[in-house]
Amino acid sequence: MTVALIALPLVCAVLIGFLPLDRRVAAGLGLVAVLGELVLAAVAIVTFNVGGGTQFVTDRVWIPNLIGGADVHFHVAMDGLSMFMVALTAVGVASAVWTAIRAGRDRLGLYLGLLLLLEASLVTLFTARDLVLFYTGWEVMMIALFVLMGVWGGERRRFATLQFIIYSLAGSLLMLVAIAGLAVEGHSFDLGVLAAQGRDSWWMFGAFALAFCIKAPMFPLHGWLPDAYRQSTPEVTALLSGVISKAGAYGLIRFAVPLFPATAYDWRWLFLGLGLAGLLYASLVAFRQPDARGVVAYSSVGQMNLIIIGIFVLGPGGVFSDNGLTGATFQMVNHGVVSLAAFLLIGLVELRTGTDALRSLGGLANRRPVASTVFLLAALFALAVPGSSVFISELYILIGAFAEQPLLGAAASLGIVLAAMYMLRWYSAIAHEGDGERIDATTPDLRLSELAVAVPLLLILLVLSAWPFGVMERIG
Amino acid sequence: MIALTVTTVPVSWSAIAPEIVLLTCACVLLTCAIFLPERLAHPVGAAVAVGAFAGAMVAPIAQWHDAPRTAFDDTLRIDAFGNGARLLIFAAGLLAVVVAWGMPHLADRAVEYHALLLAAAAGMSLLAVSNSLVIAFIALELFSIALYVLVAIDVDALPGLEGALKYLVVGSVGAAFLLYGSALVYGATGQFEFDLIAQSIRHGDAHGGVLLLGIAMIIVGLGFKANSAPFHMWTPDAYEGAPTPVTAFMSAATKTVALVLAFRVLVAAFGEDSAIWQDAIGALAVASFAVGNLAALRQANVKRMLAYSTIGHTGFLFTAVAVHTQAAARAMFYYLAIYSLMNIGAFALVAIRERELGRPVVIDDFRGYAYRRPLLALSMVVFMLSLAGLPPMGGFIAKITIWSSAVDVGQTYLAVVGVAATLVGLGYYLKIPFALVDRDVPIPESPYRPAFALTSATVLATAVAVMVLGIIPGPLLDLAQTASASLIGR
Amino acid sequence: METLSWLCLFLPLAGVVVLALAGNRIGREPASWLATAIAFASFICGAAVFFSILGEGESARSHVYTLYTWAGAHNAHVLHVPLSIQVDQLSVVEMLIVSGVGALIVMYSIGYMHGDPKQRRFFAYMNLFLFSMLLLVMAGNFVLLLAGWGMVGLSSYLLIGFWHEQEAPVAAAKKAFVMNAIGDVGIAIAIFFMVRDIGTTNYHEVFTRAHDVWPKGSSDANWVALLLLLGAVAKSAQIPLHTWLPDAMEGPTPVSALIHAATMVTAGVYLIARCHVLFANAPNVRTLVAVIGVATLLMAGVIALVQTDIKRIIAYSTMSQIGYMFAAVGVADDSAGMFHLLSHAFFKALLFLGAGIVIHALANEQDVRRMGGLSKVMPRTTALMWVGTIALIGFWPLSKDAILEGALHGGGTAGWIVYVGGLVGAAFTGIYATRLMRLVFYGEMSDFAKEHLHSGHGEAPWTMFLPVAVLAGGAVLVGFLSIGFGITNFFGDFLAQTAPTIEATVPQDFLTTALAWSLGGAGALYVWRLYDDPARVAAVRSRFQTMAIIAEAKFGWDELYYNIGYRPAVWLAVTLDSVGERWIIGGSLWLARTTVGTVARATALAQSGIVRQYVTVLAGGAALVAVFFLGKANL
Amino acid sequence: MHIGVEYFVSVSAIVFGIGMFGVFTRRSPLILLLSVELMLNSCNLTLIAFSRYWGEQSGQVFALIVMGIAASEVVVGLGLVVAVARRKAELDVDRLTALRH
Repeated sequence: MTVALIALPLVCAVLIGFLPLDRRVAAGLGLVAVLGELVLAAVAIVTFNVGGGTQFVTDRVWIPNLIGGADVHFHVAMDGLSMFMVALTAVGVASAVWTAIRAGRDRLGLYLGLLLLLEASLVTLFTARDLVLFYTGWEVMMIALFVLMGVWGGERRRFATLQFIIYSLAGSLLMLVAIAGLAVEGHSFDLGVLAAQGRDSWWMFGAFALAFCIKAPMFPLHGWLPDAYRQSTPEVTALLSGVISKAGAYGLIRFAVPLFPATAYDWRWLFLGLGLAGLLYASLVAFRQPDARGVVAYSSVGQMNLIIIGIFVLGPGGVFSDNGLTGATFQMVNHGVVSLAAFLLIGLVELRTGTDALRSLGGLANRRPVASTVFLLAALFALAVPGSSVFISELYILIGAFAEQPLLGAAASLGIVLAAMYMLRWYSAIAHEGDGERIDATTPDLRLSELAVAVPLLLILLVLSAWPFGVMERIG
Repeated sequence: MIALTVTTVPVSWSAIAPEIVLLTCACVLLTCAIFLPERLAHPVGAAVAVGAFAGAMVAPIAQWHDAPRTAFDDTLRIDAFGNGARLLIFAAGLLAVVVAWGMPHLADRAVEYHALLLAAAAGMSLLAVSNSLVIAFIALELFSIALYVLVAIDVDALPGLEGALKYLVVGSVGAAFLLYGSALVYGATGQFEFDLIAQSIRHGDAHGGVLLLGIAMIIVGLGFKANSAPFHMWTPDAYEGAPTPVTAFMSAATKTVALVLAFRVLVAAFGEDSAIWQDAIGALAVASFAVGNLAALRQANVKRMLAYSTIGHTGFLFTAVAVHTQAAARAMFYYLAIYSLMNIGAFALVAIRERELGRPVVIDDFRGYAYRRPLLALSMVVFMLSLAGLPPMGGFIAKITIWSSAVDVGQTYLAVVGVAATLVGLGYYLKIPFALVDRDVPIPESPYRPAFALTSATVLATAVAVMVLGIIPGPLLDLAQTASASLIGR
Repeated sequence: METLSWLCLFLPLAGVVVLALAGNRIGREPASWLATAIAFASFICGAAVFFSILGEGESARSHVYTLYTWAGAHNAHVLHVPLSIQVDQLSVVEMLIVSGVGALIVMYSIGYMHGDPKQRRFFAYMNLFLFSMLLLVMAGNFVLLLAGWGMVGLSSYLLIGFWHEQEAPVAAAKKAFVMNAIGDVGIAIAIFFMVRDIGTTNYHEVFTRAHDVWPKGSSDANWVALLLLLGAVAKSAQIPLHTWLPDAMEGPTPVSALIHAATMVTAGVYLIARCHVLFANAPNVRTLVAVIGVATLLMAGVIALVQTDIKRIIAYSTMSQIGYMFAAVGVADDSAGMFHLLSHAFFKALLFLGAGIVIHALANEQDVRRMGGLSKVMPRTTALMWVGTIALIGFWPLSKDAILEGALHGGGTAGWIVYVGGLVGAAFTGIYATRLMRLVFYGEMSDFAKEHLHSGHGEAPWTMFLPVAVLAGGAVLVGFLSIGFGITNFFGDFLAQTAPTIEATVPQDFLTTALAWSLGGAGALYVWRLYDDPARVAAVRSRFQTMAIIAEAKFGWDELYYNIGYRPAVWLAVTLDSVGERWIIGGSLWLARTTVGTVARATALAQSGIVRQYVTVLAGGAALVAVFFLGKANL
Repeated sequence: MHIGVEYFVSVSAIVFGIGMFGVFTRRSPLILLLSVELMLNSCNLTLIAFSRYWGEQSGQVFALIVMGIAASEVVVGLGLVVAVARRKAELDVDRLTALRH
């Protein structure tokens, strides 16, 4: 199962990327691939045995005795968290591929191939139970992103990409050193084995945490983010903020903390403090961003920091807080879908107006009922209106934080108010009052082909809001 | 009745079979050169060279699993470590022949080129198995002199001459240092053979001034050959000046043999003083990291950039030497193999581009190349990512093995510096992929120039190898295991 | 009964879904009628539930129904939130008010919104509000309560900003949403306390275990009550979070009637009544509730005196009336508070809808000074407005008196504050209510009114008129629910189980009623005579110069919040954006880039190309190595 | 008479230094090669001295070999110098800076 989830996009990536296919053929093949992936993910969720621990396991020796008698295994498996991250990936890449085809990116074959490669690498790193395998997925993901960003990006793409690369690898290479150290000490690359040994090493933990916190990103390691989010194509930005940032949080949950529980517990206040600071800081900065992307970008920085708070509400011995972790993981799913929707919608605005500068937008809701509703829903979920799934996940995170330290929980709750402020500003600036200079009566409402991306995402969120338990019971 | 007997050194032909093959072929080639008609020169030369390299490979492969043995009165040590190095050298030689095929300005000096290539390979091969400072020096000079000439093989090209002259001057000084060091060590121990030196150090004073000064000088000489900062300054000029096939050969083979010798000398002869020299080597590694990667950032000429990058890679290889455990030796061997492949591949691609343009290649010459020759461009991307050490390329496995060995013995600082170096390195390695897929240049509708089939094939082959060895490194790692085990037990 | 409850809750939601999916495939009129029908259906379900509850024994009137597990996990330590509703006397009363008054107002909107391009959307929003409000009042645990709490805020945002082509409604909507979000946070943090100390948010467990985990008057007990109060004041527009309500009048008038008069704004009272256990557990906070109530009712009453926008006058009167309710629950006379909530729902909706008819007739003019003499052209409306006004002043129903009686009987500091403040407020009420009537319906008809009030447009269509009439009837009839005077108090007895009540003695009843009537009547008569002659109005105004200015400045709350809240926040955001993002983070990146660049340049330039220098460097390195080794040597 | 090996070593060290200095300072490639020769031969002196000191021949043999190698090296060097000279007027290594940075 898991292998199929990895193999399908990988194979299709190679086919589409390298065969000199006609655009139409490439697009069709790409769609088939992502839809197939979606089906596979759905099957996985349906056949998933709740409370059955990790499932869909495949474990083969890959590189015998890479170092110090430690074998590298091709060891993949899915528990609830992995599964929903994979599902999120499938959804995200599917919508990205569709958007790319609609937008008619040049060199479409290569573009779709890279998106599929990205999907394969993401699925790998979300399901890997072996450090080297995980790292491989991690870096391949980076490589795919580098090209997607560096080739199809905006004006300052070269600069943004290089900055992104340096940031990312500064973290991940140190993590590689730590992995080497772990293998040398623990004589294994297997997550289970190493986690059972429960090491306490500040520098190894630091290396892992750094890699993941840069990707998340945790304040103040988000320096790469504004440029990257502004210079990439909408679908890549959507993936960055929707799926790839979750890879960082996933790494913290799956690797950094379990491998070094004691260290994580000792250092938790660093992360809680920075997380809180980041949440408030990013929310405030988001409030003054001049462009639609900027607002959502910083809002997602804030959300990721909230997730980090939920993760690092640790008990002695690095035991996760039940409410905090449940909230954090569920929030990873919710925020993933929300920011996918938000950035893809911004992409649709840019398609119509050629800009995302808020001052030249406005009035989109006039005479455009569909757009008005869709944007409204996206904004409401983004600001976690009570009753929504996002609200539930945030609530659980905050409950965990409050139990750890009331002031932390209370202060973090301010994020809700700030979120309301910047998201309402975002929505009003796009949709309300008179027509902006780039919007006039001829600006079309959302088309059916565009709804094909937006509506499913919003439907997912509505379903999650109606029955959060469905995800929460599996993901825990 | 008095019986006069002369005791001669027992001769073991199998020990020096590769050298014999290579040198014989070289001589044959030179003698034939007199009768050969012009147009046949290159084909014949290439054929003989290929045959010679192929033949030279037989012995090392055959002896691969034999227990280590010494020959010629302990002046040679035939072990998997040396044989492995020999194989790498010959492989590099083969590729150099292939890359040179059809290079216009080499065509009319084909015989000399191939003969010198064989001679250089012979010297390196001898150096790889040498167990005595004397042999080491002889072999080293043998291939150095051959390389001096190879760099300047295109006598009409001034850059070649300039590079060669600089190489020669600095090289002689470096050799002088090595020689002086050998002399001092000889003075301190009375021995030239590595194992005997080790013995007498063990029994004598490991901290004698003369001995340590000797070791220092030898390290300088080795550092020079391994393009380690601060003895590196000839490298960019020689690499840029030399014809690209020669550069490819130098970058791969010289590096290999220099590192193998360094490892062998320091471990086999001066193991007693490892506590001292491992710090020195570490310092040199750090210096190489810094100089190589930083200077490379500023280069426009691709060959020169790659030259600086080889200086940077010396940092990684010296990391292994500084660690000098068996794991390190294994890692270094794997690294050398991958490194040779990706460097030769990259230089081969540069050669192709040179021939397309008829002038030295700068990075911008690769702009939009991916849309004219996708496969070649893809190979280039593979090389660059592998040089940068990203999975799933071979460079990644090389890196993680080296780093783990360093962390293992607590020399984590070398790994951390390596991380910093890699980050800087990305700054220039990725320039080429970016240029390759540059969208601003229009996709040319003009029909492609005729590809250079053989060279292109080399590029693709090496690229595939680099990738496959990254995804399935097991076999190569086992070979490296054997090689390292033959030098040092655990 | 369970099914009926669920139907009552989910019918409006179904309406939303249908209207949203139907989009413009369904006509405007049908859409409107559909929404109305759904609202009435929901009301019928609610009524059925009410009667079946009546049929039950006193003690067995509280029911908790669970549909499925909404949030939670298998792990027992994770908070478990069932999708459960609690149907008891308190919630059923609210259900009736919300669905009943709601249904009438939705019907009224058919006429009022007729011809608006976004008519369907409006009715979808109205149904959404009904669902949210019902969820709020029927929720069986605090998380669902908060969900409803936030969603009514959302619906309010959508409906205030319904005419989003103009700037003012959008700004007002945002203001309302953000201020309510502050309240939501208060309730959320209260929930954190419950989860931490009790491990659940179900009403029943929380209320039964509250005493054990939070000893009476302990700091935790006070915190919980205070945080709930924060939510209540935000939603019910009480000091200090009241400033959004007047602006909310930017919304269509039916919205003002339904959300900002009858139902949503009174949710704070419901919350405090619902949580009376928790407030009883924190006496100081409960006193604070009373004080806030009194302060608000007085301040709002004063401001209402000087307002000239008909809707804003009624809005401030709403604020003031809710102040009475807060005062009631603040002195633990919850049923009195709920009773005033009930009657207020009727007469205030009545007033708003009447005002709506006037505004509708005058082409959306809202300034009372440009009206006048309308009683001639719209007598029926005038009559209905009188019913509302009488109720507002407090002649009948005696809901306001009940509050004062309870306060008097309850005694104590809080009691006296409420009693005195309430009586003073009664006078203000008499004045501003009568002033409104006097200015709008009597005196000379203004030229503006003349020109816009062309013949035939006098009275509203029946769809608008009928609901108003029904509301008027309701306002009259509701009086009989609790006549007081010790005769019968059906309402109080009904609520007794869930919301404690205070039975006043008959003498107190008469005393209070006499005082309240005389004060209200005096005020009314005074202002009636006053406006006979504009000169005297001016004279009075000049006499209370400062007071008038303060009142017209709405006591400066908006300016205060602008200066201590909004501006600092914006300043902070701008500063962080420039200092934090651009200088510190961007600057450090720039520094790193330049440093590496410079060093790289230097390294490359060091390669001079002069071979002698190469050798020199080589020798220098050699010297260093040699020195290093000799340093280790023992010479 | 007996002369301590240290004298020979010192002399050779001095000669090595002189050669080094020559390489540092002189701009004519010929003198450059000559200085290199000096360095190599100083090494020979050391080797011979030590071989006497240890009373065995391998050092001297090595010295002989070195002479040969040095000679061939110089031959190549001179060849290069000539080749360069054919293109550049004056022989000045400091002018050979086409390849730099």
